[in-house]
Amino acid sequence: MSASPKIRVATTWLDGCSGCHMSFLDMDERLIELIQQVDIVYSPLVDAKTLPDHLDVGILEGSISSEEDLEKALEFRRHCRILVSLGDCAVNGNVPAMRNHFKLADVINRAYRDNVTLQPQIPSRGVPALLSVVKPVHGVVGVDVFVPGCPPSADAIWYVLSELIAGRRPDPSSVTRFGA
Amino acid sequence: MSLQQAKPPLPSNDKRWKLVNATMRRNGYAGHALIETLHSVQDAFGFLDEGSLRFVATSLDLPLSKVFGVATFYHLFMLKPRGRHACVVCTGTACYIKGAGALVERLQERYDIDPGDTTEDDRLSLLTARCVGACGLAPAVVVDGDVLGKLDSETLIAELEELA
Amino acid sequence: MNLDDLAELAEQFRAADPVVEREVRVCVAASCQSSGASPVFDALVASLGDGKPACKVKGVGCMGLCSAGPLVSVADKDGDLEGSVLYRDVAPEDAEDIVASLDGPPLERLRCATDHPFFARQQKIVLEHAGIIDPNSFKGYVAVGGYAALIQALSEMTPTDVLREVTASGLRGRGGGGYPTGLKWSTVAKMPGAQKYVICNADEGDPGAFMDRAILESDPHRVLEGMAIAAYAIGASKAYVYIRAEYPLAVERLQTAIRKAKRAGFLGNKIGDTQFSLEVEIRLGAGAFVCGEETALMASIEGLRGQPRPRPPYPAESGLWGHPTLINNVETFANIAPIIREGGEWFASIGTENSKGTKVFALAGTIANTGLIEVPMGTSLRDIIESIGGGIPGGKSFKAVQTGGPSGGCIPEQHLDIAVDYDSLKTLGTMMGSGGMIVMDESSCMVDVARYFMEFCMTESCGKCIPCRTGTQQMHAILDKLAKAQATSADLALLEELCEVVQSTSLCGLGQTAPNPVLSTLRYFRDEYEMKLGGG
Amino acid sequence: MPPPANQPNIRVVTLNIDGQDLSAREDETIIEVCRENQIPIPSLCYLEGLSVWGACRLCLVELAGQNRLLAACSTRVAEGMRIQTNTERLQRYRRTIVELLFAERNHVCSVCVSNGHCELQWLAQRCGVDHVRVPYRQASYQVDSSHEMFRLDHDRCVLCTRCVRVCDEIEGAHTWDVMGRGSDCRVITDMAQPWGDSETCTSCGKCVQVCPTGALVKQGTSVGEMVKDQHFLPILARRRHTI
Repeated sequence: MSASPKIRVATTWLDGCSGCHMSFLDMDERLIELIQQVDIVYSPLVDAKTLPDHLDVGILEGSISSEEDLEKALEFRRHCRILVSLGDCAVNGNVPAMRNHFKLADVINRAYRDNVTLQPQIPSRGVPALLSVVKPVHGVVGVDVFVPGCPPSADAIWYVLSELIAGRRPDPSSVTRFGA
Repeated sequence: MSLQQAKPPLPSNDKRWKLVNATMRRNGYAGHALIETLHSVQDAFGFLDEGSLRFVATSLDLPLSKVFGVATFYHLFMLKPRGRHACVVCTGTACYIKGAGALVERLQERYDIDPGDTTEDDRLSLLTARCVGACGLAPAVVVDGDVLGKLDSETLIAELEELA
Repeated sequence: MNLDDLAELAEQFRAADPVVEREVRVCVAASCQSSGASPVFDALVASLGDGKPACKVKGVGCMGLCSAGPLVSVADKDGDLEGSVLYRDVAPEDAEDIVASLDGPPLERLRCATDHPFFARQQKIVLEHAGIIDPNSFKGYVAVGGYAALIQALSEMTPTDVLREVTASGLRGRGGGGYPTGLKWSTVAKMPGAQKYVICNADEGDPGAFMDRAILESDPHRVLEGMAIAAYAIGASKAYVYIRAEYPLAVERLQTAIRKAKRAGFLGNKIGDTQFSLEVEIRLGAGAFVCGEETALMASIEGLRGQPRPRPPYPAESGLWGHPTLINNVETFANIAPIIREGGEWFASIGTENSKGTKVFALAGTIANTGLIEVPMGTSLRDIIESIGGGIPGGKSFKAVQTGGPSGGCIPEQHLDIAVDYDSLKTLGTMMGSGGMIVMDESSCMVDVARYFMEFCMTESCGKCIPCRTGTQQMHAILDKLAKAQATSADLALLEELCEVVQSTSLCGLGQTAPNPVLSTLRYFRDEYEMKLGGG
Repeated sequence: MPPPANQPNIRVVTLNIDGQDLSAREDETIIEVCRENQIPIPSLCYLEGLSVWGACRLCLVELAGQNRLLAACSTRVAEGMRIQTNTERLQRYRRTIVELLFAERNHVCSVCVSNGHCELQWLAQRCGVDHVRVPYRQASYQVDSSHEMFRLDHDRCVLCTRCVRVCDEIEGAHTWDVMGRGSDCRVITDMAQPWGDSETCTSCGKCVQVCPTGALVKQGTSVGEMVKDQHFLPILARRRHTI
C-alpha cells in the first residue's frame, strides 16, 4: 500500500465506441488494486458532472469529430498534467475518421435523409455540430502518452497505468499496437 | 523452339499507323523503343488511346501494364485528346517570380478548368510546363506553339478569346 | 585524315564564299525566335536582295542578351561579337534601315553597346562560336576550326593521352554534381568489357536554366565532337543524347548536325579513316525532371519508367543495359574540344583552385539583363548580378539569388562577394547545379519561394522511395500552411525534422536535395518564416 | 545486350556489424548477412527471392567513415566494413518513414483483414510508432473486388512493388505494374482495368502471398483472417535461377 496521496485521474470518451472503457473495466480484479492508488474523479464510469481542476492523468478515448469533442479535449488538456490518448480512435482517428473521404454534408444526408423513411430531417438541436474533418486527439491538443489498440487490451492499460503511477513514462509499443 | 510473337496487323487503314510502325521497325521492334514509339503515336494522333497502347504493346512484345505504366509516368504523354487550342503556361522559376501563378489562376477562373484539362466545348486545353526556356520573356505562355512573352492575364485572355 | 587535311578542308569552306565580307547575323536560338527572330530574318533577306553581294544574312546561335531579342549583329566575316555592331529589339520594319546602314554609320536608335560589362566581362570558351557561326552549317563549324580536336585526338593521341589532358584540365561535371570529368572518364576506360556507352545528358530540367539548350541550338557540332573524343578515350562505339522533347529546336539542330557530321565522315563508321567508329542516337525525354538523374535517365533510354535505382553500382561500372557507361552533361562535352586543342594546362589556368575553366549561367528573374553568360569560375556573384546583369530594375532592392534549381538554395545580399565555384556555393548551403541563376528582389516572399520549389519536387518525385514520395508532400503541406499564416511553431519544427529525414534517406539526388530550398531560406530568412507563424 | 558475366572467384570477407565480427561471401548484401546472423533490420520492399528494389529506405544502415547512409538490401559487403544497424539516428528516421507511410494511404488496422498479420503493423510496433505526427492525406481510393478469388485495396498499399516483381520474375505474367508518378502512383493490372478483366492474370495468387499488408488479399476474408504464406518464394526463385 502506498502512503502517498492518490493519483487523480479523469477519463472520458469522445467519438468512439466506448470499447476502450470496456477494456479498462476488463482489468477485473486489478481494478481493486488500482483503486488503492488512484482516484477516478471524473469519468463516464463515475457520477461527477464537472471536470475538476489540477488532475494528474486525463485519459481520452475516441477521436475529435464534433465541437463538443474539441471542447472536451481542450478542457482535459487544461486540467491534466499528463494526457493519454487511449485506443486507435484517439491515437489515429481510426473508424470515425473513415468519413473524412466524404464531404460532411454527404455524410449527414446519408445518415439522416437517404436511409431514413419516416420524416427524414437533419437534427439541429441537442446534438453537437460535426467538424468537417475528424482528427486524432493530438491533432488538436498536445498528448503525452499514446496507447494504440482497438481496443488496447486490459493488460496494456494496466501496464500504462502502473507505469504512470510509478512515476515512469510508459512505452506502450511493447504491449500494444495499431489495431491490436 | 522459337516463341516469337507475330507482329499484329495495323489497327486501321489510317496512314498514320505506318509512321508508328516505321519507328518501331527502325528500332528493330526492341522493347527499349517504347518511349520513342509512344512519341510517334502522340505526334501522329495527338494522344495515346487504349487501342494504340495495345497495338504498341503487342508489336514490341511488352506487357500491357508496363506500357501503361510508362505512358502514365511521363507527363508529356496525353491519354485524352487535347482541345482545338492549347495554352501552355510556363511555370519555371523565372516565370513564377514574374507572376505565372496568377496567370494560371486567372485562366482557371475564366475557363473553369484545372491545368491538364480541356474546356467542355473542346476549344481550349490549359497546360503548364516546367520551363519552356524563354526565361528572358517571363512570364511566358505558349499558345498553339507560339511563344508569347511578358504577358499580363488580361492580354493573354484577349489573345485566347480571338482563337476560333 | 590528319590535321593538315582538315585545315585544308577548313580553308576550302572559308573560301567558298569569297565575295562576302560582312555578315548580318540574326540570332535564331529559341529565345529570340520566341520574340520574333524569324520574320526579322526574312525581312533582312528581302531588304538585302541582290543589291549588296558583299553582305550576307546569316542565322546564328545565342548572343546572350535574351531579354533584348531579337538580336542582330553586323560583323566582318570572321569578326566576333564584341567587334560587331549589335542591334536589339529588332522588328521586321527595321530591316530596311539596317540594310541601308551597312554602307554608312551604324543605326544608333537600335544599337546595343558591346562594350557594356554584360559582354566585356565575359570569357567565352563553351560559347566561343555562339552567335557567330550558323548552327545548321557543318561547313561553318569546320571553317572555324571545328573537329580539329577530334582529328587531333584520333591521329596524334592515344586514348590515354586524351584522358591525361582531360584530367590535367581539372574539368568538373557541369551538370550539377561537379564530379571530376577526367576521373570519370578514366574509370569507365579502365572497366573491362567490349561494349561501352557514352551518354550526353541534355535533359536540362531545372526551371530557369537554359544553358544546354542554348549550346545545342548555337553550336551542336561542338557537343558531338566532345562526345566523339570521349568515346575514343573510353572505347565506346555507341552514344546517346538524351534530350528534352520540350526543346524541339535543339533536337532539330542536333539531328541535322548528326546527319551532316556522319555524311562528312566525322561520325559513323571509321571516323577520319581510322578504326574508330561511333554511332550517335537521339533519345527524347517525355516530361520527367527526375530523368536528369543518371540512373533514371538510363532507365528512360531503356524504355522504362524513369525511376532511379540505388548506386552503387555506378554507371561507370554497370550502366546502360548493364554495360560501363559514361554520362556527362552538354556543357561538359562542349568544353572538351578546346581542352584537346589548347591543352589541359591552358584550361587549368582559368578559374579557381578547385574549379577550373568557365561556367555558363542563365541569368533570369528580376534583373535588368536576362540571358546567357559565360564567366571564369571564381567570378563574384556581385559582379555577375550588378555588373554583368545590370542590377535590379525598377528601383527595387536585391533580396536573394537562387542557384542550383530545386536542389539549390537562395543566397542573400551579405554573401554576394563570394567567388562562385563548386565549393563556395556548397558552403553557402546551395550548389552550382546546372547554372540557372534566378534573381529575386524585395517583393519575393522566401516562404513562397520554398513552397514553389517543394511543389516542384513533389510533382516531379518519381514515387519510388517513400521519403521523397510522401515526405515532399508533407513538407509542401506545412509550407502551404506557413504561406497562409496558419502554421504553428510545432509545424515548423516538424518541417525541419522532415527536411533532415528526406535529405538523409531518399534514394536519389532529387529527394536528397529537395529540402535544400527550405533549409537555405530557413538559414538566411528564418525571420520570414517566424513572421508567418500563426494558427495559435 | 550484355554478354553473360564470367563467374569470378568469390572471396570471403570479414566485417563488423553492430560490434559482431562476421564473415561473408563478397557477393552477399548487407541485409543477407544480417538475416543469416539474426541481426534484425526492418525492411518492406526487400523480400528474399525477388530482385532488389531499394525503395522503402527502412533498411538504411550506417557505415563507419561515411556520412551517407546505405541501403542494406542494395549494398554488397566489403572487407573491413564497420556497420551500425540500429543507432538512435536510424531509429528516428525509420520511425518517421513508417509514419509517412501510415499517413499516405488509409491504413485502418482495426477493420483490416490483415490485422495481426501485417508487416506494416509489425514495423510500426518495432519502430515505436505509437502515433503519427504528420496529418493523414485522406485521399480516396477504390477497392477492386472484380477478381473471383482475390481483392485489391489501394487504401492499404505501400507501393513496395513486391506484387509487380513476383508476377514478372517468378510467375512470368507481368500482369502487375505501377502507373502514374509521385504520390499518384498506383499498382495496376494490365491497362489499369479491373483485375477480374485482366487478360494476363493466371490467378496464381503469388502477388497476394507476398503483399506485406492487406492491399492484396483473398476474397471472403474478414478482419484479421488473412494470413500470408511466402514459403514458396525462395524455393521457386532458386529453381527459376538454376534452370
